[in-house]
Amino acid sequence: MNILEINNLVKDFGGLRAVDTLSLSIEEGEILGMIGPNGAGKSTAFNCIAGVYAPTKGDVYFTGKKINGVRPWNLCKNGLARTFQIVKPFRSKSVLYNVMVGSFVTTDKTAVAEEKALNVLKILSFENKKDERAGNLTIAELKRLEVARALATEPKLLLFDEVMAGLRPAEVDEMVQIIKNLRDQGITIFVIEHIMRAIMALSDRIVVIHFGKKIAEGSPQEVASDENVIKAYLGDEYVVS
Amino acid sequence: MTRKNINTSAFILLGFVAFGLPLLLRSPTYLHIIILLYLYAYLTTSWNLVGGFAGVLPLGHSAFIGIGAYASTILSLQYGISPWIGMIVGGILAAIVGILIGFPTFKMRGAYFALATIAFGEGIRVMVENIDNLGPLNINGPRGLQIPPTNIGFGNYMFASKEPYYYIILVMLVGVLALTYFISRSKLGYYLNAGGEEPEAAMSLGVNVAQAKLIAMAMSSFLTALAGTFYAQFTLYIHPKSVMSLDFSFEIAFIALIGGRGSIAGPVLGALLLRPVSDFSRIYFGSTLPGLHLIIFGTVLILVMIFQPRGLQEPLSKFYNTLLDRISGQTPQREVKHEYS
Amino acid sequence: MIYILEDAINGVLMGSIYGLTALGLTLIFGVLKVINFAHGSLLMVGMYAAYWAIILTGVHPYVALIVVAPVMYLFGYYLQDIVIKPIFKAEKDVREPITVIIVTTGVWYILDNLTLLIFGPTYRNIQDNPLRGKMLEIGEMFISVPKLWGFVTAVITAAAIFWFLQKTRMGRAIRATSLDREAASLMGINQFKVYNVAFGIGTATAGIAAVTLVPFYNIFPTVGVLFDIKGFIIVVLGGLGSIGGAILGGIIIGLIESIAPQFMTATWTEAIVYGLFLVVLFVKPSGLFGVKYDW
Amino acid sequence: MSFLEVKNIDVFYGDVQVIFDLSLEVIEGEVVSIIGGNGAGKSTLLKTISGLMNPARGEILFEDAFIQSTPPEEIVEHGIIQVPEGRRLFTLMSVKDNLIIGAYNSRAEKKVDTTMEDVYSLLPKLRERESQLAMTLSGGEQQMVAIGRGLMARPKLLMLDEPSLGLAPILIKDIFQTVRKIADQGTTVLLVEQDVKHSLSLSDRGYVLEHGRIAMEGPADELLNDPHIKTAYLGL
Repeated sequence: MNILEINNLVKDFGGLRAVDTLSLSIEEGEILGMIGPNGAGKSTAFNCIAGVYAPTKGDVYFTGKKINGVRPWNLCKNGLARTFQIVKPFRSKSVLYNVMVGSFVTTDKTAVAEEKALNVLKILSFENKKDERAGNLTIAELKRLEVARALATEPKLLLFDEVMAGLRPAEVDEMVQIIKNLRDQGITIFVIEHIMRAIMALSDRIVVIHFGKKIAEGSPQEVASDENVIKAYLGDEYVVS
Repeated sequence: MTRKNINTSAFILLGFVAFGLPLLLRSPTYLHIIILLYLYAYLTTSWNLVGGFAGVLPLGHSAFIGIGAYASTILSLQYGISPWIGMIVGGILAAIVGILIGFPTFKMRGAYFALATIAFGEGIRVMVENIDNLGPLNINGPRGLQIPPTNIGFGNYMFASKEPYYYIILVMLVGVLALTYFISRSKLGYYLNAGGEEPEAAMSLGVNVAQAKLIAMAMSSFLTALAGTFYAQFTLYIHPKSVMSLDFSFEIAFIALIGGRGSIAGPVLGALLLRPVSDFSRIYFGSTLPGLHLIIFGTVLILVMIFQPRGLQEPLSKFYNTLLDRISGQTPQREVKHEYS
Repeated sequence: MIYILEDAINGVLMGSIYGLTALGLTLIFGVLKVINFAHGSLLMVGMYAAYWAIILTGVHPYVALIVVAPVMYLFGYYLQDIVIKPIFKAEKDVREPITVIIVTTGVWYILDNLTLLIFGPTYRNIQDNPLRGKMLEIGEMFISVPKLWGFVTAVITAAAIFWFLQKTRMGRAIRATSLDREAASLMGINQFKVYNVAFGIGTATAGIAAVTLVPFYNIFPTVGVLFDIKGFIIVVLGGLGSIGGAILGGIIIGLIESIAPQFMTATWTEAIVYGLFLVVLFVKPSGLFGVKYDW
Repeated sequence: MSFLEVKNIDVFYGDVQVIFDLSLEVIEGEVVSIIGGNGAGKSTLLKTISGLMNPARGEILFEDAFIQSTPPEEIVEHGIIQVPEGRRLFTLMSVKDNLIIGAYNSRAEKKVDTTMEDVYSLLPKLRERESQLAMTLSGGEQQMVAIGRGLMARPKLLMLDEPSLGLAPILIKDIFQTVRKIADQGTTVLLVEQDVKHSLSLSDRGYVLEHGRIAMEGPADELLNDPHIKTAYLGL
């Protein structure tokens, strides 16, 4: 069954069409990657799914239900969680506090939320930082915190928006492993990423978008050798006159 | 002694002093001042639930004091209903009004929200000043309402001496502090803090930010209205300019801010530090240097915002911690724990 | 009917003065993105300055502009430079720092009460001036002369500020800073200098408004509070940051205040003003005219 | 005399270190590209040179003057002009006013009219759009205004932050051709780009930035043919 389905999604900002008749679907248990040059409309598409923007046209279905215009907190309660490209930690609070905000989705009790949060931190081997102020974390740790918070909401589908940007190669590999482990626990994952190496290693399937349109779709190998994709990334042949 | 022991004993000592104070202090004048001091601490703490935790700047809270004061006073004067019951009625009324204001305003950005609450507070005051009779209710416009000191007794919320008032407001203050403490450690507290700091992230984590703020607003306005009833029964005279003035709203908000918004102790500290200064300067310089206390207040406000934007609570708690270290002789094992401030 | 017309005309005139008192508020918001809660107090300071200038020299009230406007400009310039700038430096990533609201409220307390301390609570007015109580007779209508002067001053001031922002080097820098302060600094514009100048101009307009008021208005330490709240209402009605909106918003308030008392008690009109304000705030927070910036 | 010299700078975003012990040099008359992926620290580097951010450690010299702790408006007076990422036009001002604002600094201010003629002849489209509000232009036109606004400042060093961002290929070509023309007219250019191929092919030299450090540097054509660059940035 498709956990997420997008049909002919369009999103306009003023005169600018950021997402143009985009259709795609994710099967349960899959890792789907989305790539595309800067400004291709990836994040906009993401935000349409995550309830930040209402689509101009087209529909989004999550577990068979239409979710156009459903507010983010309700999506989250229904099992759709996301991270932010530009991290948004609660800076003045501890790591544990941050994660507990997420785990309160499934409980009203502080003690239970704390237990669940600690569990998530353990899974991500992040326990040692639990009392650190989020404002003092490094960028790699902040990305991990984003993942931890989203995971704490016990999602069915996780949307990762460039969780690896700014990480060093070793940290990227670690994050790839974390994401794979999450999938093994039964969470479906949708990743936007810039770092090719990571997305190739991670994804079962990749969708490539450019100027808001899907220009290719398939296995990592298929996508990598696709003529449209190469062109999109390199631009037209350019000769200095 | 360990740090924790010292801490506990300090609290117990504080409790004894607070409850024993009327026995030591026989002067009704001083007791009167201290009662008002506690009232301010109670009001700033109630304000803090929305102004501190929800990350907005409400500047019309005296409207809720007015609603509480008028509700209980009218019910007892005209219908003989005990102010204790009137207090609850006023609280509920204020909570409803609070939700009605919060609903459209919480979507607004900082400055607009502050302006909306000002206009709202002033709007209510102007209405009360203009209404002599609202249906069967006698509001008495700008002249206000006087409560005849005839029916003394607990059931009538009226006492011959200051001591009972002292204990009532003390219990209210302890209660609102306990509530704040409880909320800061509950789901609601987490949601308010998260929504105040990074609303977008909070929403994506399942937090209905607007709803959390509305709940905080309802609680804050309910609690503030209770203080209105207390004020009415304590002074036995209310009029729109005294209980519902803009100055009152501002004073509550700014004392809380100087103390430290969002922390539990901050607003109380603000009241305990600033009220005596302003009472003192009013008593001793009121006739020779009128307005001196407000000049001091304004100066403190500016200096704190420039040098300690998180309020006086921060340096003071640091000082308290070093003091604890000194006494206990322990090297501080700084547990950062999750901060509730 | 003629009385209503007379009231309406006087209402428009008084309203334009209200608009003039709010002009600085809207300009400062447009550039600094903060609401200056001390604006009413600055108006009050301007009124005292104008009062003493006129009393001591005995000149025509409007001659006082020569002194009051520049003095107020410097006052505003240094107020921003010394008191408010530190907040912006500390919170440079915050777009609309609430802290500035708090600090300007502190300035309000200090100014009002210092004035009380120095000049006492007495209501003052300039009995002996050529504008006081003057009426212009048009048919059966009486139009207040000092308000007519105020109207003319308001229109000229608004036009002058508009021209300044459009056509001068500093004016362009102010507009650029209000639109994108970081990009403006990449053009070589010193953000804080622009803030100082904008605050100075905003304060100078409060001084100009003060001069238009003193010929017919009472002067006392808390007179600013009346205009403070009125100013908030006006700028929200007109659209925060809009210069034309401030004048129009002021005129709307002036009209309500002059015409409504024909139909209800005067104090109820105040409630109507607050009601209108709240409705606009809820329904159309960008203001009645829907322009964010007209400069 | 050295032109621009960046020596061992560390830069932090709040508590997070973004640039580590970075050094680079630009010689007068050169076109230098800084390439690297998202989050590598390219924009931070430009912002540090232009004074929007300050390095925690290290020095930046421009024409032998230390500028690492100089505020942006004074750095502009030195002749370093940054065309920021995302164009950052003054949207509610006319194209012409945007250009005039570009010449705000004291060196450029006296020559507004002549510089504007130069800019118009380089970017003739802008003359047609002169009185339009900047927000009403298309993305490519806006980028042209941003570049034109930078030129109005009479830069000695023009720094461009991702000028191709979000533009269609045909427009990207235009932009890069314009940059080349600017360089040919004698302005030194420091270019930050994700579009590695285009930017390197018009540059003299390039630096590759990875995780806030210089990973590689060299003549542009060498970098273009480097196997690491080919796999990591060109996807070949």
